[in-house]
Amino acid sequence: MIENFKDRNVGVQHYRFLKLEPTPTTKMGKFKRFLRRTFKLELFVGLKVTFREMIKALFFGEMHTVKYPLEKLPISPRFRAIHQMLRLLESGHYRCIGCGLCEKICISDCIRMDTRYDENQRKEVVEYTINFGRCIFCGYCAEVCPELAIVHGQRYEVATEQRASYALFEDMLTPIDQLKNQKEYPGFGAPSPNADENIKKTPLAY
Amino acid sequence: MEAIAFYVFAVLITALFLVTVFSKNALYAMSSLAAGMVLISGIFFVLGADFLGAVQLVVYSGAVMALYAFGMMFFDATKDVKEKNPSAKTIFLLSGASAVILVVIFSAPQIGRNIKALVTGTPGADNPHVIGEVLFTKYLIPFEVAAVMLLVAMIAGIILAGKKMDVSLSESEDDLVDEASELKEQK
Amino acid sequence: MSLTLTHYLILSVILFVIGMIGVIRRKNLLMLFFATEIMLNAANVALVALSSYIGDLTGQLFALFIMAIAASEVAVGLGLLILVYKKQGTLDLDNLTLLKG
Amino acid sequence: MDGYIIGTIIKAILVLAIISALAGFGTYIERKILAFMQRRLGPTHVGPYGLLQIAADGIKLFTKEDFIPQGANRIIFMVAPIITAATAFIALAAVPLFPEFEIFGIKVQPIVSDLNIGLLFVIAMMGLGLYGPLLAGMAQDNKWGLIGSARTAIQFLSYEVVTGLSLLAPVMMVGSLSLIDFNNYQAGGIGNWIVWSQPVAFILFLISGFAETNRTPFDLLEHEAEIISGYATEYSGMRWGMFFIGEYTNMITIGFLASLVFLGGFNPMGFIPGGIAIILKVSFLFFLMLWVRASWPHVRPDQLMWLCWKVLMPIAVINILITGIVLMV
Amino acid sequence: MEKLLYIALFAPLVSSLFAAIFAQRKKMQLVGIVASLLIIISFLASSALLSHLLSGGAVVTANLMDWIVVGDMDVKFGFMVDQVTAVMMVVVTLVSAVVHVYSNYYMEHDEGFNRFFSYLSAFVFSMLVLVMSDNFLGLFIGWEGVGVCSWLLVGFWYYKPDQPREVNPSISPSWAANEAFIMNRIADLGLLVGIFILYWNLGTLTYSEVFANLDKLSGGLMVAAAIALFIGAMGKSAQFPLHTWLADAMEGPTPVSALIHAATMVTAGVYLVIRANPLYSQVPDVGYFIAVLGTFVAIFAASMALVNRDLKRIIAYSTLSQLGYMFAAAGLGAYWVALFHLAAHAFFKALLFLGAGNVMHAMDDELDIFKMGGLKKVMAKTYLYMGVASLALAGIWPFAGFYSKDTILEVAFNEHTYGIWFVLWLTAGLTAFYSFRQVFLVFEGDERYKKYGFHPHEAPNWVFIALLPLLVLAIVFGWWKEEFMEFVTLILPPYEMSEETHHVAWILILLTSAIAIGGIVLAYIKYANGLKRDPKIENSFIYKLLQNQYYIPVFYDKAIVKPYAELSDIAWKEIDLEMIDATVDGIAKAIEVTGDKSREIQNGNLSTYLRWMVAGFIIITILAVVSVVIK
Repeated sequence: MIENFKDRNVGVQHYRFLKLEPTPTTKMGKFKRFLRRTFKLELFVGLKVTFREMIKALFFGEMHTVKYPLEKLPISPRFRAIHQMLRLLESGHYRCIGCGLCEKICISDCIRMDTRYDENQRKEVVEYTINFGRCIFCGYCAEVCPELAIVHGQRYEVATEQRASYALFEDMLTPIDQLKNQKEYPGFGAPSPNADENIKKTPLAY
Repeated sequence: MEAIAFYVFAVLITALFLVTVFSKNALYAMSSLAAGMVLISGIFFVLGADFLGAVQLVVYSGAVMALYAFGMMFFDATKDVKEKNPSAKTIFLLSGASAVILVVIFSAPQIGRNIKALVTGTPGADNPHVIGEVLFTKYLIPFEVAAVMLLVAMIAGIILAGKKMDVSLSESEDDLVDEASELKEQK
Repeated sequence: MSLTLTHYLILSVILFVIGMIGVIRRKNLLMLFFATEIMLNAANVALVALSSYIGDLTGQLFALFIMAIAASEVAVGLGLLILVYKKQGTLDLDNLTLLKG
Repeated sequence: MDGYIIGTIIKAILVLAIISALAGFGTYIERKILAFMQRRLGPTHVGPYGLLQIAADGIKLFTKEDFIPQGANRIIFMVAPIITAATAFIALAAVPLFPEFEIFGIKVQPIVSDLNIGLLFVIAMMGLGLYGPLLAGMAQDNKWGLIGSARTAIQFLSYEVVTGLSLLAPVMMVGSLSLIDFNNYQAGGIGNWIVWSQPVAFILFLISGFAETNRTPFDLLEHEAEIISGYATEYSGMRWGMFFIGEYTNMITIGFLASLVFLGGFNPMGFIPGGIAIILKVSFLFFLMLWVRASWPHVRPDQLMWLCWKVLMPIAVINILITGIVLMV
Repeated sequence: MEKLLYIALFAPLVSSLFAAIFAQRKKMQLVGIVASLLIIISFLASSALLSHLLSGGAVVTANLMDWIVVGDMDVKFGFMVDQVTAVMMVVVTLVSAVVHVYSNYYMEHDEGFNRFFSYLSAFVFSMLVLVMSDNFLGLFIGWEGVGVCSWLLVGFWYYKPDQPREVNPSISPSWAANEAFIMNRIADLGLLVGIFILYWNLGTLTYSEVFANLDKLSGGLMVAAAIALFIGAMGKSAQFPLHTWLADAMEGPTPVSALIHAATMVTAGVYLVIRANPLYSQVPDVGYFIAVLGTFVAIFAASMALVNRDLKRIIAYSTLSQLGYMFAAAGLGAYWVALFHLAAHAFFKALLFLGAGNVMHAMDDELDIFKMGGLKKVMAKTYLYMGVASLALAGIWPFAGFYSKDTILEVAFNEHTYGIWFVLWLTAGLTAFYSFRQVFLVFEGDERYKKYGFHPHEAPNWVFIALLPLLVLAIVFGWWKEEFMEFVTLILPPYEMSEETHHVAWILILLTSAIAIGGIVLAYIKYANGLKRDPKIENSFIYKLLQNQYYIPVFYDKAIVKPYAELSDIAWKEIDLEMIDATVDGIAKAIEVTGDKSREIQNGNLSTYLRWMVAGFIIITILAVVSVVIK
């Protein structure tokens, strides 16, 4: 069942045209429509559909429900949730250069960073917090980042018990031991892997 | 048993109607009046007029008072009704006098002794049956007339409270009339 | 302790007088209507009581017709009330003095 | 005499308890069936199959803060939900729920009070139920509430006419207003059901029953998308719960009425004994209400009035005329 | 049979209502066609009833409904078709049918086309009610109904202005209509009194019961009833001295004159006398009086017709004269003869009038026969029709009038009332003279109309086809005298000539024919070759007297109308203004003062009113209590 959902956003459904008759304007046309609707018993068609769905649900187990905390749906690779700070693959050092662009561009003013010069006269991030109580996940920070240091990750369960919850730099940074699993992002606005397929399958009239 | 019911109902009805008459709040007045009507149907049940009790419930409480309530939505129901009350002396003089006279009339020995039943209906049949029997034989024409009257009242109500009720065509303010006719044309 | 016709008639008188007090006392048209309904109901009580104690159905039928009259009265009266309110902005009798000569 | 009073009190308490429990259970059923019809699961977490969801809801309702808006008319605001619940249960008093049975050697008629004007009484009480929403809406000093109660007044008053007229035709056939007489009239198999001789009246009654119980497609009184929650906007806690119970009780009453008047009542159906038969019928009608809610969209208020006055009422009148003519002939 | 009766009765009503729907609309040919068809249906139904009776069927009776049930009084809307009624019905419906069809032609340019048919059909309905009713009250309703319709139809052109009497003797249509109506009202009072006398003493109004119980009446009462009923008949049949309205009624459209004032309504009086024959048979003195009066009217009217120049008035006077014949016959007890003359007269007189209508149409509504002449060249067919009708009127063999009129003369002779016979005989000569004076002045001689710039034209052919039934009947109706007598004497008392009369009958016939032919010849000599006016004759006293209708209208004006107007004037100025108005004004003033004082109560505040209302309620209840206590 879960498999059904895997493709649900990637456009493999089969589109179907509905033949819609023009709305009648004459009295006679309206009368004809009335007759058709009455004697074709369109109301009962509606009942039939729901009943069929119930039968399917009850006896064939074709439920749509996903028991969420117990099972989770796979998400698109382009899903953008909680921010991640990436590391350089070679050195393992964080990519952030402390330029402050993300702080500047953030429209909901939720990013806050503090930098200083370290002993090598390089900029070092001292403090970097994102207030997820305010973040609207607009993605501007990831877009503006010149180093692809801050990106949106896949973690979407953000519920907390506190109204304002800050994420610290360290929380978002890829753990050093997970470095080899770190995914590279093609950057903001890149097409999805199966974009071609999508475009072809969509009818022009859609 | 019946006496208990009667006294309970009587006291409640009197109290509720007093609230209606003396309350400053229209909503209280309306609700207590409606409740009183329901209880009056109780009196009818006690008197054995089952059908009339039910009709009282349906017509008076269910329809008439509901209509009042509906009408009240056009006015501001939650605001207190401000009234300049006339002197209490007149009120109590007039009402007291009429009460005394009415009591005298009703408790006078002439009444209730000399009246004979004229229309009795089939003995043994239950109340709705008997009422139907009499209503559709002896009182058929009043019944029909009442029906016509209701129809007329319905039409009158529709016309009075109809859509154009805010535009008075009789008060020949020309621009208003023009507006109304324009509205009509647009439709 | 047993109930007699007089009990009901006295109740009817009490209700009628309550309604009458309302009619005299209230200045708000809606309240006047309410008071009138009370008076009608009082009459109904008397009619039904008489009918029940004498065994004559006429009283009940008259009560029935009174209800019909009340229903039509509401239909027309309420329409008029709304009209008055729309035109005058008030339902107070003291302000409705267009006919005052 | 005393026995009669005690018996009546016992019956009343039983009906009150069972039906209010059923009303709660009804919410569970509704949620479940609606879920199934949308291929969802519905409540599952509390108890086996989510059965204890009712208890959870009840606890929630009881413990919720009961607040009264500042501008509200306190007394009427507090009384209104009670009216809804009370009238709903009083209406049930004249409805015979099951066939007679014997327990502890006493013959029990499962009807609280067998009035000879039973049907009229039930209709009257359901009509009185209108006061709940009406007063609630007017008392709460909230414009959505006011609109909701205005809609209540229109809808109930209008559809009461259709209800009455549609029931008039069967009443003319049976010649009695007592629901037990209705039941006895239809004794002797499915062929004797009034629904076969009065299909139009049955459909009209169903439609107006939907309207009077405020069910989709006529759920305009508390339609969230338009007027928040209508007359119940400012209500919370158990007061809101009473509205709910009243509403579900009304659904059950309509179910019983329809089964008694049109669908053969509690006469045994072949091998099925009468008590079970009527439960089946009422369950089916209840299910029908949910089914319809799952399937159909609701109508606009003007369409509602149009349907009532220009479609249903003429049909009802014509139906009565035809019935009268047939009966005369 | 009952169905036929209802069809015959109500088809005209339907027709009238149908036409009335469109009364305010402009002319619709459909209305005329439908109305005519419905009247023809009524005629067919009447004919069927007649044939039913002719083949020996029983008298048809029908009871539509209970009408007045008060105490002992029980009057039903009952109808009865016996032999007399059947004859009347056929005559009425036949003439009506012809007139309806003819009106399609005559009224074709009139604005009130639809209205006219409505009135006309209403008249037919009323007339049928009159003849078909089986009691006096129904007869009275029909009687009044035809009166109203006559009023409506005479005043059909009510918008025409009043003129002085010298210019137009009738002054104006509305004046004529009112005159006819008021005169009839005066006479109707007599009829009502007669009906009251009968009911008061016999307790019933149904013909059969009244006539069966006549012997319960004392002699004086019987005479009173007979005279009272005859006064009603005098009014409706325009007998002296209530005759002036008939000539003035000629202001109405010509079809109306043909239908109402020649063929049907005016004969209602004769019908009443015939219908009440058991009563009149019991009081021979009254009968003799009727006969004398009828005879007098016959020669009186004929003399006025001699000199009149108005086409329609001549025919109207002739109608009066012939009504006199009928009354003479009826008064002498020869009821079937009266009925026979009534039917025959209806046919040829209607024909004469409709022919006159053609002439009027041709001459642009010009009525003065001195301005016509030589019309036979353009209106040959009309000449033929009117000629035949005039021959019948003059009583020339073998036309219908010959049989009926001669029989009346024979009756007069048979009764040994030689005076009556002589006057009637003389009248026959006058009749022949004036009718042919009219015909010759219109159709023969020099073409005087050219001087006045008229362009006469003949009516369309279908009109003549429509008139054909009347033409044929005017010729052949008299041949059925014997059959007619056998038929109607089933109901009416038979009248047999004595042996003596039989012997001299041929002499009488010869005498009558001689004077009639003499009259025609005289008319031919004087008028056939053109109009020669002799001022000496015209200025003679008798000529003037006749031309001014014996100065009777003037006399009425001077002796009755003027004094009455003066009396009214006095009553208005002296009594009404001075006494009654003063009293009323005084009361009003008192009320005004009271109102002025008590208007404080009415301060415009509803609340105050309500309090007053309660106070009034208390007073009334106190009064109720007090009244009970006192009792």
